[in-house]
Amino acid sequence: MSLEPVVLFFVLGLAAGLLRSDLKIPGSIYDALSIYLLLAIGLKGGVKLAEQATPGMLLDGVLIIGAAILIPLVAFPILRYLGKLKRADAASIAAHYGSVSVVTFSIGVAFLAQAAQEYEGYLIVFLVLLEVPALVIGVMLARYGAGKVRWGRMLHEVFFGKSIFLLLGGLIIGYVAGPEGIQPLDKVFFDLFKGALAIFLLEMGLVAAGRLADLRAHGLFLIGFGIVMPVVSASLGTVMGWALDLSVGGTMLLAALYASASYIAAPAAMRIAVPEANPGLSIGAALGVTFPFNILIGIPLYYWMAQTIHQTGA
Amino acid sequence: MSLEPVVLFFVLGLAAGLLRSDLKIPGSIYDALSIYLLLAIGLKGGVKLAEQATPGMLLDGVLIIGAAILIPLVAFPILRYLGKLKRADAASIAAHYGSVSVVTFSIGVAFLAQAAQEYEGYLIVFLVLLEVPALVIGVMLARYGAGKVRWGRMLHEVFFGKSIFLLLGGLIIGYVAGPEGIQPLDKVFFDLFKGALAIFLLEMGLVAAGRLADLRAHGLFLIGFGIVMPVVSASLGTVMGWALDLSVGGTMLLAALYASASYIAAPAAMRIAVPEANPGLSIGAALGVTFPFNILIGIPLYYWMAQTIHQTGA
Amino acid sequence: MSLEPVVLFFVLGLAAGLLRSDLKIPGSIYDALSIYLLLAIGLKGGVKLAEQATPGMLLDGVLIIGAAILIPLVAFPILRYLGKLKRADAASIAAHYGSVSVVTFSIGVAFLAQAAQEYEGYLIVFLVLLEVPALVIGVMLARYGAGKVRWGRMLHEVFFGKSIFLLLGGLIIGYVAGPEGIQPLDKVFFDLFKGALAIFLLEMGLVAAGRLADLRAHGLFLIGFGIVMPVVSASLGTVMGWALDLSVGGTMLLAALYASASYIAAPAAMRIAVPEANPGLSIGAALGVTFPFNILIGIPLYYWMAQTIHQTGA
Amino acid sequence: MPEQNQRLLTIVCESMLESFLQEELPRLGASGYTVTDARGAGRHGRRGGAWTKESNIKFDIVCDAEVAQRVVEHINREYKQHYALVMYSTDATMHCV
Amino acid sequence: MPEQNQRLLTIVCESMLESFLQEELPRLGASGYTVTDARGAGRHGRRGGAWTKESNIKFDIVCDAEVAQRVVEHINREYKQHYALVMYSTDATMHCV
Amino acid sequence: MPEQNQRLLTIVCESMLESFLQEELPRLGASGYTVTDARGAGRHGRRGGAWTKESNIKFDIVCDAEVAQRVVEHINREYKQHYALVMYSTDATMHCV
Ligand SMILES: Nc1ncnc2c1ncn2[C@@H]1O[C@H](COP(=O)(O)O)[C@@H](O)[C@H]1O
Ligand SMILES: Nc1ncnc2c1ncn2[C@@H]1O[C@H](COP(=O)(O)O)[C@@H](O)[C@H]1O
Ligand SMILES: Nc1ncnc2c1ncn2[C@@H]1O[C@H](COP(=O)(O)O)[C@@H](O)[C@H]1O
Ligand code: NA
Ligand code: NA
Ligand code: NA
Repeated sequence: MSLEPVVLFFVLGLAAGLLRSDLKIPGSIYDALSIYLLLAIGLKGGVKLAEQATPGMLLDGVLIIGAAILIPLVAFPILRYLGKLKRADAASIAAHYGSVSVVTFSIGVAFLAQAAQEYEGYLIVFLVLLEVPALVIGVMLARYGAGKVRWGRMLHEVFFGKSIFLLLGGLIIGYVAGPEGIQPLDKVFFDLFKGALAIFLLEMGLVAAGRLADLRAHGLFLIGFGIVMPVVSASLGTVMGWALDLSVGGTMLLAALYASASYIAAPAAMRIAVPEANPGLSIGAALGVTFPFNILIGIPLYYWMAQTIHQTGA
Repeated sequence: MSLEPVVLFFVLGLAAGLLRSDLKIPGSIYDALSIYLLLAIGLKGGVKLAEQATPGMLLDGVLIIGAAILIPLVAFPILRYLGKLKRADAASIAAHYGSVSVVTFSIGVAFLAQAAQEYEGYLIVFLVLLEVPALVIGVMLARYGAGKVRWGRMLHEVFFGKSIFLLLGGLIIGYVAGPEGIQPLDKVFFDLFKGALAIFLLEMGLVAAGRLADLRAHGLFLIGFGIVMPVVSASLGTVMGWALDLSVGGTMLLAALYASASYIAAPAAMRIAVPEANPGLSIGAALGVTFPFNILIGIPLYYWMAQTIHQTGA
Repeated sequence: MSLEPVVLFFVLGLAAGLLRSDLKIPGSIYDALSIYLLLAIGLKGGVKLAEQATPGMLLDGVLIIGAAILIPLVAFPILRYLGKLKRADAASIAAHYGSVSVVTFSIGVAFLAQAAQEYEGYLIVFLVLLEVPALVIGVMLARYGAGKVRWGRMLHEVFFGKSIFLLLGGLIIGYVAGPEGIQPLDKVFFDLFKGALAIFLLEMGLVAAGRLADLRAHGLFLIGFGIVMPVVSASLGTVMGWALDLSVGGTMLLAALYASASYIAAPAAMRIAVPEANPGLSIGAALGVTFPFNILIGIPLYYWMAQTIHQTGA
Repeated sequence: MPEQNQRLLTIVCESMLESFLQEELPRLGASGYTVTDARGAGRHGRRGGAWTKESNIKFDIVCDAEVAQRVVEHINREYKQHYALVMYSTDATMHCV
Repeated sequence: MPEQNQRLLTIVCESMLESFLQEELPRLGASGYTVTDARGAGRHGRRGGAWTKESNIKFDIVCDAEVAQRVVEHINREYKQHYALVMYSTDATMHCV
Repeated sequence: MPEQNQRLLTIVCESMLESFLQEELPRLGASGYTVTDARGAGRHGRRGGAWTKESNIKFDIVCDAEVAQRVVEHINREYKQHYALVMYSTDATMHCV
């Protein structure tokens, strides 16, 4: 249950940011790496789907999405009444936590590979499916019926924004081409994945270091929320995974999905649909607290939870 | 004769552009990928040349170039009198179609690899050799003796522009270092080629989507030209390949070379030497019509043509 | 003792620059490649250190650093009194030559791999350790007690500037994770190293071509210095390597380290601490003369020197 | 050489507004605009540009005073309140053939 | 602190003109210039910057009115007709030591 | 729509000065600034931008005349002598809500 080495690159980036190193990853490299990671994950998911898809998954999918909808609905009142945040801020943060993080998921997959654990590859599909409901709920919580919403612009941003679009595009290409079709691309999209993830995490560390400053201004509540909320969500994911008869690896991944908070698709969508929400708060909590928590402590913890529930339940 | 999976990335990029996704490949990544692809193809050609070069090729080369010169000379009157385009535009488009596309050629090579077909590797040299005559003819057609031409600037652009320069540089390095010398670079320049091509095609799809708008303004003639012209050129290439006793694979590649239209070197050269030509027309036809046609339909078609002529001829 | 093929990429870049090709490597790609190379070298060093570290190295380290301090102290009077340069310029150039070049070192490693020669991997640590003393001496020579120095800013730049920071970060991650921990990252950080180095050298050639113009303005002295100084430093390195009982490969690498001149960390530090020094002179000599000399002629020469001293000494 | 007295209006804002302004500026009467990538600082703190979410863009629009006025009012109404954004303008001469 | 009254002349054009202007501006009397990468829209449609062939650059040149005039005339003569290009200028003060 | 008469001060300099100016400008009274990457040429020759060591940055600062004066003096004192750097300014109107 030791630390994944790629996580050390996140720590290095964090250190660079906090020590004010002049290390900077150019914006275009950040963009290129995220395009690569999204495509690669999508392709992997598509290939797995081509191999594993069964009609039974459909029901599982509905249940997994249904349970996930609870997350923003639980987060919102906590943020609004316990945290005394403005309605827009509470709704926006709830949407971030209801949504998911591709990188957290990837580190979960890397962790399982190191632990030589199998998992249900088609879970990658939920990286796409869990995004939309959480964002729609977030907007509805912010507006509560009143106030004009740029639904058109926002839904266009969600569906055709680069993260969902590339994940989905990769899924389709992977599914259509199948394992042998994709094989000549393996050298780039699979073999280099871990190294690219390491460099991306270096950049994430740099960005997270900048986000911590935002948080300092807004007190302890958000930091506490950023640590407790993922554990709550992960518990829900663990129970769901076990109830749906996923493997230990799959259970852990579902917990990690629920626990993760979006910092790519959600910020863009919220900025359009709920512009009065302060992005410093939501990105600060998601990227400055929850992301490091999840990759440093959360994933080993969720693995232990998954093992425990499977042993106890059996 | 199924679709090459990398071509799906082009379709994905096209979809992103047409659906107005916010997906954008940073300009610097586009530049880096094209530098990589040009160098990699040059290196491959140089290595092949070191292995295969014979004096007999020289005559073949002269004949291949001689026949290729026919292409702009046929295209020009069609564009000028049938299409009623201005002299400058007709000449510039003729130059684009007389010149060649590195990416189309690469997809041809990938297609052959998937079909487990051999080909004459030294054909890569014609990526360099076919560029210059077409561009010079294009300028002469535009000027027809009259009007000042910035020959110096243009020829400098052609020979020292990045596409010819890197292809040639790669050819020389590959030739000098030979297969064993290049071997430590294989992991980057050969193994990653297909994946890099996939990402480049994603970007090409995005760019092509933008070009379609240009075309819409200029009617059906150019679209028809962009489909018929490559088939005509490919037929010439097929006959030449068969007459010169190339393999089926080599015949198909020569057809693809003839059929392809340049959208890197030619636009830059024409912008300098024939600035009054509208680049929207030439790039629109080359990139918006002919490139997709070639990679989606043309290459399988040219392969069938090559097989047929070799079976019938034998 | 033939030319390393990667060096041909440097020559290609140099040719592009001198022939005014429009080939340009985007700034962000240059940054990304240098981040990659620094991290990769650091990781490699860290892994080697985890395998080889012994307490005896500590004494070796002190001696190697002690001898290296002689280099700027010898260079300064030559530049000041023979070259008649201004004090600030002489001091700044001395600091560049006392410091080290990561890329020269990497080409030395590639040369040894091609020659199938072993070397002491922990020497990578000296890429970090040799930087600081030379820069501090350079500043002291420039100021000679008088004049205000921005020590704080400069030392922060040295220690937290990206080159030292990434080398050190890579070293620590490599050391902590060890060979098996790093293994999933090998595909990116080790397998691609040589190809990435080739592309980086292409860019170095382009930059070096630009630097030659600076030099032309300042006469022959600096060109001579840029060739003689590395040979002198390499001789010192050869003797040290032999005296410390390094292998032939290790001796050559130490010679190359001593002979190399910094063009990443040193220019940044000198610009801050000794701003009145003309960066055209120091970068011109280091990058326009010494770097090409070292990779084209120096490294084979230092290898021969290392072999000779080991044969003669034995 | 004919010349035209115009305003040069500059808008610096969050980069996510690019696609919106691209659509809206021509509708407000601007005959053209130029965009560059930027970073900076202001009332909304440092926007370092390292990361899409905190990078800026700069629109330069040469137009007559009336169009400038219309653009300023549109942006004040639609975006100014909730987005990181500044606008400033100077007199400028457009050089035409 | 000595100051100089000058013109700030800005040229936005297709990026392929960069190397030409780099050579010509000093010959026309400009003591310096600054270039940034740009994208935009105008009479020649959208130039999105994604692709070298449709990206722009922006030259800023601080110079006296006479040099500005000379540059404007040169560019109008050599490039304006066939290339995507606009030029505008404002009064500017150069701050020298 | 309230407007403010201000100066638009532009500083083009070696990119290594970015972190220094970032710290110093707010202390000199600037309420904000915008930075873009640039290349160019001037008294210190061509600075092509290909390489960190020879790339420029451009600071745009909208501020009142007094702050502009203070910034110009600070930079003349601290950096002008040894670094590639030019400063120029124009009148500008800041558009506020
Ligand atoms: N006084 C100023 N001068 C120049 N640019 C500014 C100024 N204030 C703000 N900006 C730019 O406008 C962006 C948004 O400003 P703000 O909404 O004040 O945070 C900043 O990130 C800067 O790039
Ligand atoms: N009114 C304008 N204001 C600012 N920039 C403009 C304007 N018109 C054109 N441009 C810029 O100049 C480039 C070429 O203009 P055009 O030749 O009109 O297409 C455009 O792509 C824009 O970047
Ligand atoms: N006259 C000018 N107009 C516009 N930018 C200039 C001018 N002179 C210099 N620059 C810019 O300022 C940088 C430094 O100038 P210098 O210190 O004169 O070399 C140059 O690299 C240019 O980017
Ligand atoms: Na979640
Ligand atoms: Na052709
Ligand atoms: Na040295």
